[in-house]
Amino acid sequence: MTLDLLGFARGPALKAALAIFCAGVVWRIAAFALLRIRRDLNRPRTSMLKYMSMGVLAIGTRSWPHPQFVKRTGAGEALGYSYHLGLFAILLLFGPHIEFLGSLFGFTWPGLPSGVITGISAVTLTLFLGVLYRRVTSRVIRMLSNFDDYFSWFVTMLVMVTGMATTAHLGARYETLLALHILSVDLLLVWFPFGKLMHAFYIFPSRAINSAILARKGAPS
Amino acid sequence: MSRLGDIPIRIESMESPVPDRPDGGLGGAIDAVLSEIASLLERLAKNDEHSMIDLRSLPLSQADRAALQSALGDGEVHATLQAVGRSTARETRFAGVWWLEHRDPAGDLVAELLEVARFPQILASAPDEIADAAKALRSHRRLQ
Amino acid sequence: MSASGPGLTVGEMLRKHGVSRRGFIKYCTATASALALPPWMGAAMAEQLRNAPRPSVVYLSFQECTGCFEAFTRSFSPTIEHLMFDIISLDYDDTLMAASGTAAESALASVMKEHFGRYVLIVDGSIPTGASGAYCTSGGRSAEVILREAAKGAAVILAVGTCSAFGGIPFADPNPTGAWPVSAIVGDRPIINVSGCPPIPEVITGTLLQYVTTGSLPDLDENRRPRAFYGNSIHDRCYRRPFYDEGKFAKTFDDEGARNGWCLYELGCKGPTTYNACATVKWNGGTSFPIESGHGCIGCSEPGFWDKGSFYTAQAAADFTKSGETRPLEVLEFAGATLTVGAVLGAGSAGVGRLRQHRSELDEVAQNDKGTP
Amino acid sequence: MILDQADSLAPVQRVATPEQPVVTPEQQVAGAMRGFSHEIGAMSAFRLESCIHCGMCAEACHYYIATEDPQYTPIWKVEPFKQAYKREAGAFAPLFRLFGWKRAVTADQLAKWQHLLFDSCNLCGRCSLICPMGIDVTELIEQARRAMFDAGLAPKELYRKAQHQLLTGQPEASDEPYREQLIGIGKRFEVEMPLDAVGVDVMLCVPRTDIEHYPEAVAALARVMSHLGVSFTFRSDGLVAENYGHYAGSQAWQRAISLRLIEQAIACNAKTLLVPECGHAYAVLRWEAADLYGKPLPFKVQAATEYLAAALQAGRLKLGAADVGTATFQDPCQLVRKGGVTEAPRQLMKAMGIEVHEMADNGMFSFCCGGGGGVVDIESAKPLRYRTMETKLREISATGAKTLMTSCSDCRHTFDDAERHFDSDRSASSLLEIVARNLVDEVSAP
Repeated sequence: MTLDLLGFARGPALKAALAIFCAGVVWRIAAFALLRIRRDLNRPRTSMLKYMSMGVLAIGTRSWPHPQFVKRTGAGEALGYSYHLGLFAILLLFGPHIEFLGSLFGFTWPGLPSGVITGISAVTLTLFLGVLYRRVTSRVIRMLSNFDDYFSWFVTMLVMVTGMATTAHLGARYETLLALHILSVDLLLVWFPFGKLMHAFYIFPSRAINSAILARKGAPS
Repeated sequence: MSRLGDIPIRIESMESPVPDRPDGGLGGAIDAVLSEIASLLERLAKNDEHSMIDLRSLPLSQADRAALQSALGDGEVHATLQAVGRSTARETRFAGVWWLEHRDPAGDLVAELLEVARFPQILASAPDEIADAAKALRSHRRLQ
Repeated sequence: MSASGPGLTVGEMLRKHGVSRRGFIKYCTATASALALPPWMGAAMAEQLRNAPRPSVVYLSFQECTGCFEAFTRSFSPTIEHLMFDIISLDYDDTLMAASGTAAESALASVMKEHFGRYVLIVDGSIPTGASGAYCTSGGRSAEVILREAAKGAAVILAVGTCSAFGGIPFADPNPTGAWPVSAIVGDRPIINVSGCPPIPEVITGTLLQYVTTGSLPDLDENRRPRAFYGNSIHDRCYRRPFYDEGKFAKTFDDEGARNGWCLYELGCKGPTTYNACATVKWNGGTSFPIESGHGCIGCSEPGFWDKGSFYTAQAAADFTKSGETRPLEVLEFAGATLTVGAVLGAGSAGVGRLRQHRSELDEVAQNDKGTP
Repeated sequence: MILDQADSLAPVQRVATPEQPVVTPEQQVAGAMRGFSHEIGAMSAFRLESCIHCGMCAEACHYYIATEDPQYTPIWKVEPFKQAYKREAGAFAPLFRLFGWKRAVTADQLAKWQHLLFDSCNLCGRCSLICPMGIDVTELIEQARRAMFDAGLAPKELYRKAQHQLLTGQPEASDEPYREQLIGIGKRFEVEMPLDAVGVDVMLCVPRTDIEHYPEAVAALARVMSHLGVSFTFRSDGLVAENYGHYAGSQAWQRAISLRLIEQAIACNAKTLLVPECGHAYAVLRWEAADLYGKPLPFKVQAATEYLAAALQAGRLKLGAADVGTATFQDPCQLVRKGGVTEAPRQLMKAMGIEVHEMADNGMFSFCCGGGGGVVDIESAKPLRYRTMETKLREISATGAKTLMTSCSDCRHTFDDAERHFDSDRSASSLLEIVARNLVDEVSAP
């Protein structure tokens, strides 16, 4: 019985990575969510229904800065969202990816032509380089950045680059490239719970909960 | 679907594994072949270098092939060989560009090539066969 | 069963059979075209072969199904007859030869002695080593012993078929016979692997032809397969490739996509990871190949192909469940288990966090008064 | 200990407050870590977890906008808090310690962060509006400030005032106690100042800034309340609206100071505790007091502005045209961004026929005056504060309005201080005072 690199990448390595991913994510969330929650005894300004719905609404409204801030942060947000959109398009609409996810979830959905995905990948890759450039050149972001930021960037980039090389059959044989691509995904899954990639799970609850707390006071968000 | 007979069957053409383009238009393949031929001809003119293109190695659709044929047209020479099956060598309207077809004894096409040369190499008589022929003629009844 | 007198070159042999030089050039051109070799190779091959001596070939069959040999005999160009009578001298083959028993044994011994260091050894089938080699014997000797002996005087060994090249089906988990590929037994002779289950007939004969023509080993890939035939993946040369690039996939074997001839990737086609000449040389004299007939490639020419999961699971699919084919239920169980582990660990962390947390008298106030409205 | 004495002490004019204890660097770190540990809860941890280091919050902060100095990035101001959380309390704290992904907080760091947490943050809440993750950054800064108090690193001005208020009820000593000053103001402006009445609808408190600098505003409050015909009272033992315990970062002191007002409101059976023009006093009483009290308050807490606007809406308050010319309005951060009191002042101004020229950033986007969060009291914060204020002053000039109005005495005080510093001729007016000047008598029966 032989176990080649590809078999290892999508077999034992993927299984271990998914195990670490699932357990790690829940672990990390439970570890803080089960900490003390202070009950707010102050009289709310609005009904619970109202401030809860304001919170849910904020998931959408926080997607774009308030008009007053657009001049200062609009470009940064646009950059951020566009590469995220690119990443999601590649992840969710590329045939082989649908096949992969389908093999996990048991159902599939229509994708985009692979040529279109290649185009999106090229654009996303460029934007992603732009993100790094911005992180390194902006004094504020550079100061805030730590190993987590750079490593998370690197892992995501690795997945993109190996993915594109695999599709284009560049540099090595398909199965080697595919194995490297899947291994990089394994690495990403393993890293996921430990770093900032967790924001994928945080972003909507964070917007909703923080805004609901503010809305309880009648405060804008 | 309960019985084998219910499975729909469609025979696909054996001739054209490459699907014809839905728009019926010509691919860039023809242009590429023509420009390749042109540069091969230039080399033939300059250095007397002869060369070949195996048409079966190119991903040409039926339409592509017909387009290539009409682009190259027909020239002065048609040669027919009878050697382990029939073969034809046809000069196109571009001097030095030859269209070769080889068929096996059963008549099936076994090779199709473009040869860029003063004449197709296969037409020349072989020196050892010429020597054999000379010997054979010498030993011919009439000369003895 | 030597088919011709010894000592004649290929050219002499041909002329004896009344084949003209033009006929031979044409034949070689057609062969080169069928093997997807460069067109000038045809004429060059014809020129070289005419003056090349016809090598002696020994064909040994071990733990195999004779499928490879069946394929070998069905080569269209060069045909096996042509190959056998004109180009090589097939001096031992236990399936074809008329002789049997001691006569056959002594024929083999005499070829090995007479052509020592010059004959081509073709091996078909894997070599079982379990039970002291008792799973495959001939004349009271095990396959391993026969192979080792025959390998000593071979100029080159052609491991024909995935079994002899990579172990194939006998080698697959749990490998009850302790089977091994030729390369695991013979370490000191040049080996050319001609894999496939079976290999494409023209690839077997073509590789042989190429060796006879040039007298040297062809350019080999990392699996010791001739790059001329195994240099590209099926996927790279597949006529359905445009559909892959457009993202048009057949989802089942009888859907609209399948009828339209769309890419079979999602139906488990192993074309992207399989290196062979099926898409170019094709089968049955260039008639078709599995993908053209509507079935995905099963990757039979790759090492360990039998152990790489279901033929019908897409290449991109995850592959970590026992069944080989990932089933959502198994995934759910797996996710449930890991999520539970995570939740327990998280609750533990939070519990420890709460215990370690600094508390002030204010917390006590809030604690005591809790509940009173 | 101090807490126990505090309750037994009657407000006195002048006490000798104990000096802020000097602590060793080790004690500072230990104190800060104790504080961080105390502040960690599900919500604060979630906020710290969610930050993706995008730096957007810098673009909302007037300190960063004025200086372009990256250290003033709001989320950076809680970096030690984040560090302590990830290293000590997060899910993978052992890993963070093992691999050194987060270093331990040091005393040097804390000293530097004293400047970032106190001198350069008004707790204005503008950054909480810009965060794409929705993080309420200000809430984290308030928590980090409390840990700084535990580290013994609260700014000395705030510490001293908080302690003085804790012990005496007054943040500072005054020649005449505030209670007597209040009576004096009543006489001077000919307004009735009911003191220590029981069974009233409304209990009032006073910003000490008003007593010291703007007596007319104190009188205005009483005048408007009398005009509305509401039964109200001041309480001798619960006079000061501000809470310096909150500024300094001591939750225990903040609680003791808030308790005074709560107990007095309960003692006089008030239905409403009305917080006059003081933003942070409102926020502390409205949004934090009940938690420190341990149960919901048995009375409502309202800001004067919203109380008056409600009376206006109900038709109980009639206002005449005010002769102030064009005006622009400075929104107090704590009222708009912590309490949503945005429309109330505008309704009042509209009722008085005032032509309002809004600033470029107004309402929920208004910049802080620069004095909030106790910053106006911190001596070392002064140079930066003036520099930062320029943004605000430019916005005010750009409106071309004649009058600058606000409904926070701290804003007003900060602007008046700037008037002296920049030698300009622009002072700020109190909306309450203008309302009091333009009361119209024929009020329909309530």
